[in-house]
Amino acid sequence: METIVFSLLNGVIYGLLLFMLSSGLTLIFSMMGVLNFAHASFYMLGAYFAYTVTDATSYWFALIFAPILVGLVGAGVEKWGLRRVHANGHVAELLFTFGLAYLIDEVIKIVYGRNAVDYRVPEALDFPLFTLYGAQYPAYRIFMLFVAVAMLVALWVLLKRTRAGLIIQAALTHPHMVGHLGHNVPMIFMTVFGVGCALAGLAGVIGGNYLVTDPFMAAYMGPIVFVVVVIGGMGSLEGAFVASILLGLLQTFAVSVDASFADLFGWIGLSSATEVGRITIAQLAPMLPYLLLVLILFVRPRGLMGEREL
Amino acid sequence: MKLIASAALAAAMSFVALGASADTLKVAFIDPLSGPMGPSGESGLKHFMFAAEELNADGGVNGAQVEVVGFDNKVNPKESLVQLQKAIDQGIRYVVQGNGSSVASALIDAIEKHNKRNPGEEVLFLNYAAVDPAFTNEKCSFWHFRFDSDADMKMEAVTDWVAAHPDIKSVYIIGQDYSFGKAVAAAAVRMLEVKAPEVKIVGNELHPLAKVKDFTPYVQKIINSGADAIITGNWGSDMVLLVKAAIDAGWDKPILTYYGGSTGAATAMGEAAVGKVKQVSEVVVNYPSSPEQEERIAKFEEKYPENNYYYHRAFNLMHFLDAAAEKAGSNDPVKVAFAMEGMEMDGAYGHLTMRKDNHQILQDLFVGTFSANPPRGVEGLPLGWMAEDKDHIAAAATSMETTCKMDRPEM
Amino acid sequence: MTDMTQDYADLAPSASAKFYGRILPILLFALLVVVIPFLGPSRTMYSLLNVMAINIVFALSYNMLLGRCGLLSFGHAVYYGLGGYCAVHAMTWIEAGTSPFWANFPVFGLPLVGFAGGALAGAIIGWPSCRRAGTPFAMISLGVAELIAAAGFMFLSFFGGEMGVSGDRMNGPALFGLSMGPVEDVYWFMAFWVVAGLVGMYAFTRTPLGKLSEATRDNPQRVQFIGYDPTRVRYLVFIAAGAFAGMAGGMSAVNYEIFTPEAVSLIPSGFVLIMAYVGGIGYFVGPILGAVLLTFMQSMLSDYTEAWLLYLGVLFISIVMFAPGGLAGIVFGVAHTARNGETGAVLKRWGGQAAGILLALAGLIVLVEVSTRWSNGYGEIFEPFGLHLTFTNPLTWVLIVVPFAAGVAILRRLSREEDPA
Amino acid sequence: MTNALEITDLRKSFGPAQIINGVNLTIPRGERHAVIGPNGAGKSTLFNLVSGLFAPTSGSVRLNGEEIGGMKPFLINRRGLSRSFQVSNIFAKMTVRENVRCGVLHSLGQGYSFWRNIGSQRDVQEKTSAVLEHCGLIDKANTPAALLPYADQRALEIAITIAGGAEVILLDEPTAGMSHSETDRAVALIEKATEGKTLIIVEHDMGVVFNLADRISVLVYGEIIATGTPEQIRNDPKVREAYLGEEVEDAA
Repeated sequence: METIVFSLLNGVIYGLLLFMLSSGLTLIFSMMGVLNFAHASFYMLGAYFAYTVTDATSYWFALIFAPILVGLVGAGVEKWGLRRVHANGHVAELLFTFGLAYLIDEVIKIVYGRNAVDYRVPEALDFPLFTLYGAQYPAYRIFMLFVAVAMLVALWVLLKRTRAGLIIQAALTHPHMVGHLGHNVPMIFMTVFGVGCALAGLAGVIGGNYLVTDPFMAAYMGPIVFVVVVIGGMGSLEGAFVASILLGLLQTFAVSVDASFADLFGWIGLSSATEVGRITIAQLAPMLPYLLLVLILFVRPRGLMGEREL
Repeated sequence: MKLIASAALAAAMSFVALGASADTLKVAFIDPLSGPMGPSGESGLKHFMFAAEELNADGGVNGAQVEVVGFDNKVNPKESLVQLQKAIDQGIRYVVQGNGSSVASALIDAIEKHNKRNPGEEVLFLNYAAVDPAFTNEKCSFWHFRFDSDADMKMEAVTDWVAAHPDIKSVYIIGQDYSFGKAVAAAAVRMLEVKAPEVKIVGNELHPLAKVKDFTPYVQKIINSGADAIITGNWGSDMVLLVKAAIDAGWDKPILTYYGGSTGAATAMGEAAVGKVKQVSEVVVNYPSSPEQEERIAKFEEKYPENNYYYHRAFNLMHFLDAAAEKAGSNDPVKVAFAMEGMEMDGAYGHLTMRKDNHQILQDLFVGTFSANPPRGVEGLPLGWMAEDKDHIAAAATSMETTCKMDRPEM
Repeated sequence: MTDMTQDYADLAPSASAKFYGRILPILLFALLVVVIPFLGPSRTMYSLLNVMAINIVFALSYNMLLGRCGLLSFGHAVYYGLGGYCAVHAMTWIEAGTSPFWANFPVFGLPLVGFAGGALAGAIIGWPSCRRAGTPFAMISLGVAELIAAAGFMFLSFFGGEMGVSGDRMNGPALFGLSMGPVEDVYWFMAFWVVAGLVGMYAFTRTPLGKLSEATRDNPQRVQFIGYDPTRVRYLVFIAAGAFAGMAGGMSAVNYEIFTPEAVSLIPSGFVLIMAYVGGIGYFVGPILGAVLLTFMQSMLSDYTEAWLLYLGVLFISIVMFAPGGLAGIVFGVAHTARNGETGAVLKRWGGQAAGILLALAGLIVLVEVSTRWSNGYGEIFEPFGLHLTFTNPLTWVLIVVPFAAGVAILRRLSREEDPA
Repeated sequence: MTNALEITDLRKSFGPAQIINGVNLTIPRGERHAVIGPNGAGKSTLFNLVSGLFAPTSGSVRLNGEEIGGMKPFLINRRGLSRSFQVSNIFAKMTVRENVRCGVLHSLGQGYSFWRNIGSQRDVQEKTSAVLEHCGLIDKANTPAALLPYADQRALEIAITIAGGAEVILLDEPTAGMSHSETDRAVALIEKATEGKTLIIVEHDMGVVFNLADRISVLVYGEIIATGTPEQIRNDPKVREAYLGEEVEDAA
């Protein structure tokens, strides 16, 4: 029982953190057709900026300003970098962001050093909130849950209740139409890229101190975010949400399964003495997203809720 | 392309010109100096450079000034071999390396082959941190000397410590899913059975290397198992994230690590880890030692304020090299190697012996505890490592049988 | 209409054009490869050349996908690694000499084992992957690469765990009198296989499948309407690319005598992508240039600066943004202009551009070098030409800002002149 | 003699939208057949269904008596049906010669071979030259396709379509966007290139249609409202009604 409760709670929180990252990526992808390889690098920037701002002022300032800073950096990257490459097609754009990820990593290492920085949970939130089945539950985790849900609601309101949201929604389903509506497309692109990066930055602010803020956090988080977006369906926010939660739960639950392949497939003669037979589900947990990714792309290339194939 | 080729040639020539002269003894430091493992390598390089200065101030090795030259291998075995070739071409005959057993293994093989194929140009490999037990057992080589205690020896220390703490009735073993993590787990199981049969192993878990972002589910499993201690060989982010997740979940029992003291870990773990995280190592800077050693630590940290005194074995290694060369009366690697076999020396933290049968150093070990407000903090924090006498494990207790059958060259 | 008796103009290039365009460059390359040892390179140079040979074959095989078939792969090292593993296992079998086949197999031929291994891996993994193109293909390749990389640490019997699998190349029958021991012997082995790989991959572009691969890159839909299945074309090209990548892996197995799971990870996959792209994916020789330059940067530049990865990133992004044709594109552009005789004005513009790039680069280098020394904690100081540059020295900022601003100003001005709109 | 193409009760819907609504059409061998109709009538969709780009929702398409509905395009192509596209659909980075050569390959049994040098396949080279000459592209053989002027790109589009020697040719608005003289050249090319073959053409230029076609079908809202000789179509009241009198009168 306790396994289920904990896995559920942890899975949802992890899933929501993934969604924060993947929502920005999805927004950018659906508006611009760019799969931003550097997205996790903006997440890292968020954590580092938050560290600097927290040092100078307080965590609560960082919570607001660090994502804005990241958004501005993102907008700058779009304006002076990505826009130039746009004419050369999507592969060029993908490669540009691939190089950008490289560059951001290296710059961070020079500016902040290669070791982890001391970016920590604010003291006001650094206490165990409740104890469940003998294990304490940190308050900051629940705070993360709240921030993630607040962001989810804000995003939903923005998309469904405002004019800007309508334009974005139109662009999700009819990417070629927006230009005909008389909107300033470069401006929209820049804004969307900036906002998408800011969302990643926010994830960095609340995730960086919970996990570790070091120059490798981007490479750590990067691939999994793509997996979420592809599984959810490129360009579908709902899909990204479902996939994030699904992956969060899948990974946390798999960890608690001790069964090995030999236990599962013993009936077809797989012995626990073989190399394959010894592998346990828990051991495999972090690999499951990639397995799921490959599977989904075969079976349902549009992803869970994607509207269009690439 | 021609331009590039000629530039390459020019660069290559300049290396030849730089070749070793009689009054310098060059040591190639082949370790990561960029990329994810860069900080570890850099820290190691600083220790070796400092140790070289120490020797030089004392008249060098047989009168030759020691120079440590860094080569960036990006923790990649293949790149290491390219860098090894570069070092050999610069006339360097001594190679020092530590990060990554894969690299060490590749270097042992390559140096063995090089020495066989190029008699008269032998190269000696002094290993300061690669701890796979194989290197001094089935894979042992005459050209390889290890100055760190191997994974099994460290586990001897850890299990001795566990056996000496009767309040620990059960342990949970968690590690990275690759050869090192598996070796640590196997050694823990094997040794606990002998030393403390009453201690139950309530979990033995492997997770993929550097892929887990959130350790909370693992920690919940550990807590639910009712374990009294965690034993882990994890390093890097896998170690830090595991510790952080455990502490956040209210874990307040020992976490016995191999690499809790590695660069950057203290900052990442923070105060919450105080009293819980333990590390097995050959040095605890806050453990009382000689005034010379105290001075050495102080000077090192003054010279490199960004780094902490961590690789004591770098000093052991350099002093063994110095002593062996003097004993042999020559800086020739073959003679130095023979001289180093069976050599003994008094170190800052106990007596040191280089075993002749497998080229493994025997040294005292400590199970240090991450503590608040130690005399010497790490990473600029009021946190650091402390050990008491009961945490001190004598060298003899870590000595192990070896399966090494060494081929020695003709003297 | 299909009156085949009539004589139609022979559109094929003349024999001399073929010779100058196709045969001569390969002969020159082979000649260069043969001449190099007579220049008396150091052993470091030899080992660097050997790595270059491996990377040339690897990068060319990558370009069979990206440049020639339009498939962006983030996991090409999987085939390089699996091919290499097959070769290094074969090397241990040669050493063991228990089976008569392997006992008589020369180490010289190991790239063929890698070739077969890479092709087999390509055939198995490619079958599902190649059903998709474009971004999904890129994502599948990423997922597969992550899976194989993780498997590298899980399956000890094949991958040998962290320490990998090692062998000794000085076994088995010697071919061409090469003992394969000294690095000079290995050089001749590399010379043979790099030329063989180059000829093989060039020949591939001249086959019907090679042409269809380009057609599939340009327009997969239309390929369907000329009687071919683009999925099939991609799959076959994928196998071929995997085979040549495996061959590079086999060369690497002989060179290093060891293979470790890093070889199948995302890092070499990213590196080969950068090699091919920086060199120029639109040209057959592009990846060769990229492989030579990047091998050199990887092994030598890291001696001079620890920020070499940053420079690599800057180089890559600059190529993506300003010179999508890569180095080869620049070289051919220059050659083309020189041939067409419009040299005067163009040369002036290029001179300006080169000056602008160099100036901006100089400013950037000062910034990066001063910063790395400031942050790495060795207490070193950047001292080019006897200058003492730190962040507190105003001269440092002058040397950063002035060249950079001047360089950018020149470039902007030139681009405005070029494109008045 | 079987008919070249028999379409029976063909339907296609995208979601709720019925685009092709029960089309029946029989085209005998050697006929030049034009399909006309207002914009959005489903002409291109009909071509896409016949050539295999879309699978029909229901109904059948027979090529020389053999069912091809729902087959993959490349299989249909191998059975002797080739089509062109409304928007130039060529291999942009390859030269004109290479474009046509790709079109020639399969018909000469080259398959997916990677062991033959394409340059030394004499039959491939000759057929390529022949097609280029027929289409007036021989002077531009070594120009990259993307750099061709528009009219030449349309000619190349046709050249690729006929290169494989298919017996049934579908041309989708081959003269769209051309000037008068270019159109004349294109029509001459089409006549020459499709001699003795079955041609189905979608075209807006009524001059071209009435000049070229043996028979004409009129497609409106996914249904064929009339099929007949140019004369019959010109006088068909239903057609006049559908076209609101404009275009037919213009053409006449």
